[in-house]
Amino acid sequence: MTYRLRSSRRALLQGAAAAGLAAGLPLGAARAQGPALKIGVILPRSGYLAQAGQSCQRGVDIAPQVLSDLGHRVEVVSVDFESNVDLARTQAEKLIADGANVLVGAFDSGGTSAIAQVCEQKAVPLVINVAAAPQITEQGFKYVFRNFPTSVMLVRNGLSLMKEMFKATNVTPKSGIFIHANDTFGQANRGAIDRLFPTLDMPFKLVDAIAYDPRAQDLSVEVTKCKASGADFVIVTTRAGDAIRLIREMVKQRYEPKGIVSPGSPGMYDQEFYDGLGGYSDYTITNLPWPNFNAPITKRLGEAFAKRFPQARFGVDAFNVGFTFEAMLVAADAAKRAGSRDSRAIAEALRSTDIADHVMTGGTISFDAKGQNNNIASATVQNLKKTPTVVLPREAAQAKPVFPMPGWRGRQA
Amino acid sequence: MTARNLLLGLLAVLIAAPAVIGAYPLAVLILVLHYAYLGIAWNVMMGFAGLLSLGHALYVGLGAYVAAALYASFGLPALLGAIPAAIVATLAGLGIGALGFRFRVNGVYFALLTIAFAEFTRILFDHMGWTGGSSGFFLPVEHGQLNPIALRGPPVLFYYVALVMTAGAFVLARSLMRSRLGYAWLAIREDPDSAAASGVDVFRARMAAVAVSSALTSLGGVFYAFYYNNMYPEQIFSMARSIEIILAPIIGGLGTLFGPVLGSFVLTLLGEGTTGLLEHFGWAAPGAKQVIYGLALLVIVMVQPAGLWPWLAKRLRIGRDG
Amino acid sequence: MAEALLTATGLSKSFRGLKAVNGVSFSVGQGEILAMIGPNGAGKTTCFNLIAGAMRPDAGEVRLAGQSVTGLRADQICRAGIGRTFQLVKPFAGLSVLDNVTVGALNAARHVAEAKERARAVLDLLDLGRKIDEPASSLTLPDRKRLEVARALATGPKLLLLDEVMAGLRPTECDRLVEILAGLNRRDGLTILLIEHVMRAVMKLAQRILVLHHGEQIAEGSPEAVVRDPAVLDSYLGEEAL
Amino acid sequence: MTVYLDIVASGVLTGLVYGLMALGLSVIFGVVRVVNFAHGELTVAAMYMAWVMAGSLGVDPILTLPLIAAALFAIGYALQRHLVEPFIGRPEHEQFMLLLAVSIIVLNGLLLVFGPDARHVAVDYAYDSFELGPMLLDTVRVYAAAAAMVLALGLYLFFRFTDLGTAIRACADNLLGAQVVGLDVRRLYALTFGLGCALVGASGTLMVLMRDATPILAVQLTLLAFIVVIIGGLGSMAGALVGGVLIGVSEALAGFLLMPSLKSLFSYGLLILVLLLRPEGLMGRRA
Repeated sequence: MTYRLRSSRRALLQGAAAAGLAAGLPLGAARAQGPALKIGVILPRSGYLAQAGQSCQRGVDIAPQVLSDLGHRVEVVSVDFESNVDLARTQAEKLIADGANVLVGAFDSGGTSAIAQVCEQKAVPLVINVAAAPQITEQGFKYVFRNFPTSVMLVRNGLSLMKEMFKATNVTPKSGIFIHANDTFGQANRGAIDRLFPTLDMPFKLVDAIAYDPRAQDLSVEVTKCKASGADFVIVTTRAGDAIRLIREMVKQRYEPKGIVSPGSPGMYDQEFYDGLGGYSDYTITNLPWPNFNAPITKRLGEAFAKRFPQARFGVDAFNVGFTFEAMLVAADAAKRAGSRDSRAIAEALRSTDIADHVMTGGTISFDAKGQNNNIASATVQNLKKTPTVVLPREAAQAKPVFPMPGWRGRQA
Repeated sequence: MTARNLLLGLLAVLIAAPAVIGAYPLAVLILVLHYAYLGIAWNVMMGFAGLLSLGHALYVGLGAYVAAALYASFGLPALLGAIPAAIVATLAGLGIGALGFRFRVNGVYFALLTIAFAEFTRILFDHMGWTGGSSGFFLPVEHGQLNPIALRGPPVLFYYVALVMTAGAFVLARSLMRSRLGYAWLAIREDPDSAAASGVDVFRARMAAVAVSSALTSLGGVFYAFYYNNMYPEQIFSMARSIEIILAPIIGGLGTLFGPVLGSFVLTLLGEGTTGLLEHFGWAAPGAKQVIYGLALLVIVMVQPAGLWPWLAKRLRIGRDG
Repeated sequence: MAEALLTATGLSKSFRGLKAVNGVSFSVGQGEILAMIGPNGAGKTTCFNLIAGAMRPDAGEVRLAGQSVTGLRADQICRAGIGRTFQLVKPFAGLSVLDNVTVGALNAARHVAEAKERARAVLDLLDLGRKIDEPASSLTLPDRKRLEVARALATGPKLLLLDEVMAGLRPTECDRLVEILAGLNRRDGLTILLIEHVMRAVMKLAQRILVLHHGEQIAEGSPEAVVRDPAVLDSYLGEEAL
Repeated sequence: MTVYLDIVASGVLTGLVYGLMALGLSVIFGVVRVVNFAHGELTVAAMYMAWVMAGSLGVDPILTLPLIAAALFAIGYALQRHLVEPFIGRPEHEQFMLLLAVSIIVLNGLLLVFGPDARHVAVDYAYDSFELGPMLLDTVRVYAAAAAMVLALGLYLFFRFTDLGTAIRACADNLLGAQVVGLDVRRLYALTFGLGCALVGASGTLMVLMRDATPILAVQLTLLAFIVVIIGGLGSMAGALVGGVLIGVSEALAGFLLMPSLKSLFSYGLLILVLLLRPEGLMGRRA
C-alpha cells in the first residue's frame, strides 16, 4: 500500500476533471488549471503512537479523492516521524524542501511543537489535525492553525455534556472519581478538571483523582482504589490499550459504577476496544467531537473510507479520520480562496477561514488570533451494541443515552 | 593522507556546508552533530575508562531542564544557564559513580544501575509540578530574533553551535586522551589492578571520567532544550534516547576519537537514506525502515565489532587513534 | 647489614580459614637483593600482595623507610616507592608498548612528555627499544615479562618487587635479565625483593634468601647456607624422601 | 481492612506473573551470562504466536502452550548457535549491541506483520474470579501464577536432578572447569538459550490472556524482567518468583497508599538498593 501518493500529476488531473463532470458538481468559476496544492502530512506511523498515527493516515489516504469531488485538487506527500521528536523536525524540513505548500499533522504534542517551529521559520502554515497540549497555540506562532480542541475545551464540553446527560435521564451520581494516565494528555486533562470542576457546579462530588503509569503491567490496584473510594461515577482519560484493561479489571472486581465517561481521550471507541471486551464494551461513554453523520460531506467521507478500507469500520476511526480530513479540507479551502499555492498567501487565507459544512460536530471552522478553532463542540458517544453511537446533543443523536449503565452480569464477552 | 588534514578538510567542508545545502540536509546535519557530540561525551566514560553507561539520557535531561527552568523563570541566557546545568548533572554523575565504585558494582550491573537511575529520575520528573510534570515544559519561542548567547535564532545558528560543540568536544577528548588522566583511563580500561600497581588512583580517575562525561552530556541537553523549546520526561529521559546516544560511538569505534563522529554520520545517513529509498520504491510500510536499520546494526556488530573507524583508518593508512 | 628499607613484622593473611601467610617477619636492607623461595603454595605471592597493597593483611605491619604503609591501596604504595610485577603478567593489551610503560612513568614524572622520555629510557634498558609502537598484545612471553619489569621500573621505585620474572625465559634471556637487574642494583642502588624458582638466577642475584613453607619462614641466610639447610630440602622434596 | 487483603493478594498474583515472565531471562542471563535485551520482544512474539494459534485452531491458548514453547526453543537454540555464540566472553557492550539489533528487528517485524492494534484472545473464563473469603482472585492470573510455580519447580528439578541440568549448572559456575572436564559447552549453551526461550514462549502464551499483544509492550517487559531477575537473584529459579512477588506487592502497596503512577519508582529504587548492597540478589549465591 503505497504511502507516497506522488502519483503523476496527469493521472490526478484526469481523476479530478472526470469526477467534477460526472458528479455534475459546480466546479465554481473555472480556475486556471494550475498545479494541485501540495500538502505535506507528518504522522507517527511507527513507534509507540503507531496505532493513532496509522488511524489518522487512513483519513489522509482517502482525502484527495473526496477533496477533488469538492473541487479541490491536492497532492499529498506523507512521512512517518516514528513518534520521535528528532525525526519530526528533520521530516518536516524534508517535506518543505520537497515543495509542500502546507503541512498537516502530527498527533503527538512534542512532535507537533517541534514541527510548528520549523513551519514558523519557513513561513509554511501547519494545520494541526490532532494535538491537545494548550501550550502549542500559546507560543505566539503566526503559521500554526489548530482545528482540534485544547484539553481545557475538551473537559469543559465533556463536563457540561455529563450534566446534560444527568438531566436527560434524570439520574445523578453521588460521587465521582477521576482516573487518568500520567502522560501529556492525562496530565493536561487533570489540570483542566482541577480548574473547571469547581466552577461548573457539577451535581456530584469529585472524591479523588488517580494517576496511573501507562507502562504498568496491570491496573488491578488502580481499580481496587476506585472501588474503595465508593465512587459511583468514573471519569477516565486513557491511552488506547489501557481502557480495555481498566474495564476488564472492573468486571473482575465486580465494580459497577453508574457510568464510565471519558472527557475526550482515545481508548473507548477504538476497534481493539470492541474486539477486546465484546459485550462489556457497551454503555461506556466518551464525550468528544464526533462526525456529524447527517452532513453530506461526512457521508461522502464514509463512502470513500468503506471503499478504501473494507475491513475497517468508519464509525470507529471517525475521530482521527474526521479531524485529519478536516485539516486537509481547511488547507485546500484556504489555497482555493487565496487562488495560489504560495505558503504565505495560504497562511493569510487560513486566518479568514470560515467553513460551515464540515465533518465534525460544532460551529463553522474559524481560527482566532492564536490560530485556535474555538467552535468545536463535543457530542456524547455511547457504545451501544459494540458501536459508537451519538446520544447527545439531542439534535445529532442517533439513539437515547442509557444511564445508569446495567451491571456486568449477563453480558457475554 | 595524515589524520590531521583529513580532519581539517572535514571541518572546512562542515563550516561551508550551510551556504550550499538546503534546510532539510541542514536539519539532518544538526542531528548528526548533536549525536556525534553526545557520542564523544559518552565515549569518555566507556571508550576511555571502560564504564558502560546505559542511562546517559539522565544527564541530557538534567542539563535541559535546569537551563530551561533558569531561562524561563530568570531569563538566564543559555550559555550562562549551561554552567549550573553542568554542575547539577556532574553532581548526579558523581553520586552514581561514587555509589557504583564504592560498592564494587561493575560491568553489566553498573550498566543496569545507570538504567535504574535514569528511569527513577524520569518518573520523578513525571511527578514534579513546577517543571510541568508529564505534560511537558515549554520555552517561550522568540520569533525572528538572533541572540547566540541565549541560543535564540534560526536553525543555522544551532548548526554552528552544534559544530563548535562537537569540534570542541573532539579537541577536549583528544587532549584528555594524551593527558595524565587520559593515560590513567586507558590503563584502567585495559586492567584496573595493573593500573593501580602502576600508581593510578583508580577510584579518582573513574570519578573524573564520570564527571567529564556527565558535564559534557548535560551541555548537549542544554542544546536540546533551546533547539526544541519543549521537553517531556517521557522523551528526554527515555531509555530510547540513552540507546540512541551509545549507537554512534559503538558502531563508529569505541575508545577512538573519530569513532563517534563517523558513527553518527553513518547511522543518521543510514536512517534517512533507508526512509528515502523505501518511499521511492513505495515500500514505506511503517516499521520497514527500522527492520532494515536493525539488520544493518546486526551486520556491523558481527562483522566489525571494533567499529567502522578502525577499519576505515587502516584502509586510509591513518594512525589508529587519529 | 645496611639499615632496613622495608620491614615486615608478623604478616598474616588467611582465606576462609586457610592460613596462607602466618606471622612472617623479615626486612630488606637499602640496596640489598633478597630472594624469597619456597614450594608452590608457600604463600610467597600472597606475601607480595600484602606488601604491595593488593590485599589487606589480617595482622602484622609493613614499614617502608621507617614509614608504615600497612593496608594502603596499591596506588598509594606505588607512590610511596614500591614498584611490582605480577606473577601472571598483566600488560595493557590494547595500548602500545611505549604507552604501557608511560602509564608507570607518570607516577614519577610531572608531565606526559617527561614520562615518555623516561619510558623510552627504561625500554631501551630492557632491550624493548625497537618495539615501542607495537601493541602489547602482540608481544611474546619473554617480551611481556620485560615489559612488566619496565613498567614497574618506570614508576621510579625505591624497592622493586619481582614475582617469578624469570619463569618461561630461555637461559640466555634469563642471564640477560639478571645482568640488567644486577646493573641497576649496582649502579642505582635499587633494592630488589624477588620471588623466583629459577635457582640459576637466585644464586647469581640474591645476597640473602628467605624460605617460606606453608605460610611460615623456615630459613633465612646466604644463598650457599640456605641451599644446604635440611629444613629447606624437606620442604621441597617432602619428609619421606630421606 | 479487607481492601488491604485484596491489594496484597493482587500484588502476590501480579508478582508471580512477573516471576513467570522473568524465568526465561533468569536462565539465559544466569547461565550464559548474556544480557538478553531482546527478552521483551521475544515474549511479545510468543504472544502473537499464541494469538495466531488460538485464532486459527479456535482453542484456548493454554493448550497451544507446549507448541509455542517448542517453537521458541528452536528459535532460542538457533539464536545462540548462529548469532550469540561468537559473542560469548566478548565485552558486554558488544553483546548488548547484538541483542539490541535483534530486538529492533523483532519489534518492528511484528509491527510490519501485525500492525499496531492490540490483538486479543477471548477465553470464557477471562472475566471470572475466584472467591477466597473476602478476596476476589482473578482467575487468569491464578492460572498464570500456578503455571509460574509449576515451571519454576520443574526447572529446579531439572537443574538439580538431571545430568543435562547439572552440566548446564557446571557451565554457569565455572566455564573453564566445565570445558576441562569435556562438556560440550557450545551445545549446552545452545540448549540453555533454547530452554530460556521456551520459558519465554510459555510465559508469552499466558501473558496474552492478561494483556493484549501489541509491539510497544516489549520494552517494558524487558526492563521489568531485568528488575525481577536482579532482585530475585541470578540463575535461581525461586529467586525469579521471590523477586517478582516482592516487586508485585511493593508496587501494589505503593500504588494504593500513594499514587499508582509512582509504582515503578519503587521497583527501580529497589533495584538500585539491591545492585549496591546485594548484587547477587536475594536468592542468588555470591557470584
